Amino acid sequence: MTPNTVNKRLQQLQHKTKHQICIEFEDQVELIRQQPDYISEIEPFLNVLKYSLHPCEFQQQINSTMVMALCIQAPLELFHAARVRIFKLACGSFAARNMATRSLPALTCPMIKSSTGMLQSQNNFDLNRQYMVFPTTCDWVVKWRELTGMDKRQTHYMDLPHLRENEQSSNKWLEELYSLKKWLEAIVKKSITRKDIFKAIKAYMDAFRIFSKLIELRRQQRISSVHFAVITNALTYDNIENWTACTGRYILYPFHEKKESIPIFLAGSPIIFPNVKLLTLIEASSMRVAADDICSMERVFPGPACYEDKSEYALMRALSHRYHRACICPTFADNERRLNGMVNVLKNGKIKGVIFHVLKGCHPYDIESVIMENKLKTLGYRFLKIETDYVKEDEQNIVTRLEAFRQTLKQIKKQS
Amino acid sequence: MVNRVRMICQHISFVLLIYGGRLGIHLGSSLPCFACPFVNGCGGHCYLMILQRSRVGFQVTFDYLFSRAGLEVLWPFVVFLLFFVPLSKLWCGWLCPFCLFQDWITMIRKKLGIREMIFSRKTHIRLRPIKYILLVLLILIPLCIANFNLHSDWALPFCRICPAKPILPMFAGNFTHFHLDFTNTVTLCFTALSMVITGGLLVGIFFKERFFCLFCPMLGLMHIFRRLSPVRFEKDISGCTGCGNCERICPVDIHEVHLENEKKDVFMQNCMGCMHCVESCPGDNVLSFKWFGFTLFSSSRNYLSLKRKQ
Amino acid sequence: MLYLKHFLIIIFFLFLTGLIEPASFNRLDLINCMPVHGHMLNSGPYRNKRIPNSPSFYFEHKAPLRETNGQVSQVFSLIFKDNDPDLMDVYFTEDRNPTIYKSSIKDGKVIIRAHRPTVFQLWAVARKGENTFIAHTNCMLFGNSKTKAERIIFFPKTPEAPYIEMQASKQPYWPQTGQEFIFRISSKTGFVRFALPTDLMVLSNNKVFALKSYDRLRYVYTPAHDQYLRKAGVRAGRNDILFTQLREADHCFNLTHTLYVHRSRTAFENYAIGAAVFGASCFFFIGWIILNRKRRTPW
Amino acid sequence: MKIGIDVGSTAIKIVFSADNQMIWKKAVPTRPEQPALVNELIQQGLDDCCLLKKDIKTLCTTGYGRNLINGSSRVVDEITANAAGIHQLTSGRARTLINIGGQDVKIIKLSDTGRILDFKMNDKCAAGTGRFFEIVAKILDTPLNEFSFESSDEPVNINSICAVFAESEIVSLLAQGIDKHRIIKGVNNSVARRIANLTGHADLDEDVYVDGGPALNQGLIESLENELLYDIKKVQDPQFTVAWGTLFC
Repeated sequence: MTPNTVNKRLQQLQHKTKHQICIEFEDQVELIRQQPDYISEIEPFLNVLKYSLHPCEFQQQINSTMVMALCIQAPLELFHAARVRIFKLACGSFAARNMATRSLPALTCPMIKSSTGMLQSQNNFDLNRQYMVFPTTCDWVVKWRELTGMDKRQTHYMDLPHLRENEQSSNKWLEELYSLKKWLEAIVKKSITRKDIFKAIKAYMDAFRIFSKLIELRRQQRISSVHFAVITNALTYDNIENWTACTGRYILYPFHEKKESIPIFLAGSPIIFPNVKLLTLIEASSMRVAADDICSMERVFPGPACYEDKSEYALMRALSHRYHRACICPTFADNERRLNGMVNVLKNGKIKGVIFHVLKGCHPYDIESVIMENKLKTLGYRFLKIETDYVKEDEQNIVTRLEAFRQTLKQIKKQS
Repeated sequence: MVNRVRMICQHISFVLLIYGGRLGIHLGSSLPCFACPFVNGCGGHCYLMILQRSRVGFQVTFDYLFSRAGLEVLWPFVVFLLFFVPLSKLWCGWLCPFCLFQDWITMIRKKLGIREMIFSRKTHIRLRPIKYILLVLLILIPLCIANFNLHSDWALPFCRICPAKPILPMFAGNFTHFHLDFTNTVTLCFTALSMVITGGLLVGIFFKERFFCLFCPMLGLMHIFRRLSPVRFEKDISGCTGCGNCERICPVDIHEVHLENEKKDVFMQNCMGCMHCVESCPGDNVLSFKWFGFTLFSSSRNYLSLKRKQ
Repeated sequence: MLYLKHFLIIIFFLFLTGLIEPASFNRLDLINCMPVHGHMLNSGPYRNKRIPNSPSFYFEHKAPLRETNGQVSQVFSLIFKDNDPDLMDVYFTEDRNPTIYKSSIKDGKVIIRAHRPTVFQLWAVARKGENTFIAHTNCMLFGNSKTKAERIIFFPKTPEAPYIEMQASKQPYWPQTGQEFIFRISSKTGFVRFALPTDLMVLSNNKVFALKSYDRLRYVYTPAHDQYLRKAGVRAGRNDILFTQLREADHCFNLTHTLYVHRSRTAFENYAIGAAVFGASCFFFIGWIILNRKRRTPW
Repeated sequence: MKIGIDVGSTAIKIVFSADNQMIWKKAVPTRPEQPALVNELIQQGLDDCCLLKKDIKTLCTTGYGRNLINGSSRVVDEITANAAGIHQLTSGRARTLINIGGQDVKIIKLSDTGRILDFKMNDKCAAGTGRFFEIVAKILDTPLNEFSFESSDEPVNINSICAVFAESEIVSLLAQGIDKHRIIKGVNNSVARRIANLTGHADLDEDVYVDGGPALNQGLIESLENELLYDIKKVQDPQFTVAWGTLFC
């Protein structure tokens, strides 16, 4: 085979994959639109998410520099302050995997596989010329650049300390933040002033205010989990002001409480649009996710960045703590408090059941599920671990478990 | 909101304690805050001065101290406790005039956008015994004067080096405490030390919020008796997500509240009840100030998100 | 506990400074000292022919003593230079109360007790032949006790004799060197018609000075600063004895007043140097913090 | 008269009950057109018991195909049904139930009142399930009901935990001329090990019951007892507990 034919085949594969991705997305959107709780205020978020599957078009659509970032530890505020748009490298498309099977091992984390596939399916998209930021979280993320053979020069690693509660790691992470700031300044070729950072923090603070109202609605089981996932997923692709406005409009809708559904807590691996299979199944088994601990959903905002004063150092420090100490990533070694946060939500929201979602191949969450299961069970909560990936074939199996889980929760409810 | 109320309280208290005498108000000589007696026409006196004085304080001979008359030493202390018990260390954060002075300086720094000095946790732990050393010295030195022929110019040892002594009288138009007293070597040393300390602490206060509180023997004294008071600062450790807001926001950088993993009680030594941490805690009811079990103020995510609207 | 060590070093150093006194304090005097004796007649010891050159009958203050029952007592020595007097009485008043109390004398010592804050005026009257000796002094004692001090009421209600009276001063309960004190010769009954003007003599630190009246009736005295008082503690005091002699016919009244002065509290304070040290300290710490900041956080 | 139907992945189980007594039961392998098959079964049952359609008071369904059946008065998931069934059949003695189904294995923990305290279920892998036995039966050319009797003291070790790889392993064992009985025992051991892994071994409450089709295989139960070190009991008709349980949810 000549390189030419290989290239041709690759192009064909690219086209096919891209087409499949589009179809998958459209199917999912159509499914949402057909739901009885569909409201039109969700449309802007779906529009934003459409671009999340096509970085190439995303780049053309925005009129500023695009920086791709994995994971949630790189502060969004800093990107906003530098006036670059962030493109979060997390893909939930099943179809996108087709491209990636060439370069990744079989038992790869589905999200990594899908993201790789999504990037490779773009034509006229030179990966080596994209700016990327990697916080070094799990092994997949750390090795990702090498796996995809990207150019080193355009990427920036943020060496995430795997401890949070000691001082050295805090200081280390602050230094990482300053180096990210420097890197961003080099990209946009102008300095980021403290006013820029302050404005960005303010903007995200506004967003958090709306977001906390959204969470309130969610605790009352008024909004659909799928909608919530769509809104939170859109955050990392949208302009924050726009997102705030759209969310502000969304929460104005008079939602009704869904009385018969049982509230549950969802934890575990990220759920990324269009792969909202688990959420759909949970809703189908008349349960509702009233709270979650997932980095692509409720925990994209662990809380507002509280700063002591408006000096650059204080703002940076606030950001660094907010993205380091409050982070729920299972790759941290001292993660006991993550459970605390969960338990508090469970207690306040009177939620009795926890569903732990593990993507097959996502080892940190798999490990954490064991720790969490033991702790939660001793505290008297029901725990259901569901290990799955982007495929749809195990839906029946999952539904059986979800329904039985619902039965057990119902029994608790009856007893109390 | 709470911070605003606190500021109002502090200002009222400041006017009352600095100018109260001129309005005919005097709250006695055993106040658990830095209401400096050197301020002309002040509305109350700091208990630390009484503690060092003769007769009512510890500048007495041992046989006097252990006789029935020794009860006189106890009496101001009882009054002190009467003031202290209902409010506990909230006196510091909410009523102390020197604390307000520090807050003003901090406000200026914040306006100028100069960043705060951050001490490492180790430094904080190292600084901690100082206030107790001072407390012990301010009792021991008067005792030595009365019993072991220590030069009587050592009287009121703490007042002589206290930064409130030169600073607070300025608000009553008295700038005379900035001096060196050449009467003899003891007074010269004390006044020189006082000037150096005042200068150093003033700079410290500028660069570090409530810097003086790290050394304040009054805070140490109140911490010893905190159990007598119904004021409790509690943490629901099961709800703490470890976001670290409390540590960062804390004016005196108390890290124990953030790190505490076992106990409920987090009324730490340096804590003065300013409630900044409660305001900035995103966990619902995780941090709370209680008074006889009644919650004065507790944290919530909603409060935090609304607070930032201002 | 590292700081404990530092603290102990500082404390130790301060102790040392308390022990080692500089050889001469005169240098410090030069830096800041009040003018001594604003209204002195002459600069040297002065001899008025009509008045003896030393007082012969006067009070001497001893340090007040706090007793365990809360009362405060002060001992006064009554010094009588001549031989034993024919008759001697000591009486005193409390505050503005007109009642006069009698005090007993034991070995030439008088003890006054107070169970509450009280201003005392003490008189001692002695007679020897034609001479009447009247010693007077003021003191203030801060007693605080439930046990009342014993008092023996003494009549008549007012002292018969003339005496040297100190008028109210700025700091009535803490007389200090360098302050102005105003005196006059007074007699409540006024039966003594003495010649005016006359001089008032002062015995201070074993030196005798004369004061001239400056408006017929009043005398101003400014006690001099004193090396000893400066080195001693705040409570140390000095007995300055004002004395004079009045003659009426062949009767001779020897009047004395004992002024117990402490060292000046404010005379040796230097504001310029204080402010300079304060400023230097500020600059030093600002510099230190900024340098540290640059070193630790280079961004 | 009540009817409970379990439309499982490999077999459809149907029970008739009158006054809490099982009056008729039948299990047939699943095949396409399940609704028709179910109707056929119901009719057959009615005929056998000499009853009429109007005598059916309730019709409860469970299993993967539960939503396909029309006219059912109650649809429950099989875990709940299973728990209810075993609780009723053992008069509340069962605390742990191991259900070995056609395609999945479930471990259910019960309270004394029959509430489900916790459950575990295997993922989409067929090893350790009835399907695995079917494959082995086909390779060994031995009917499944003979698995119980043909035991051996020296089992071979079957390492593969994947049904597909185990198949090739067995074929190679056969090629080596190893005795069928030893292989069957090895297969039982292998399945038991896999189930034991799923239970997490030590934290089971007694009494431990096993049900589902493969529970008929005595050899498997012996292996399971060896593996778990628990006394394992079974009910009389282990295949029908789920269908039976639907009537008591």
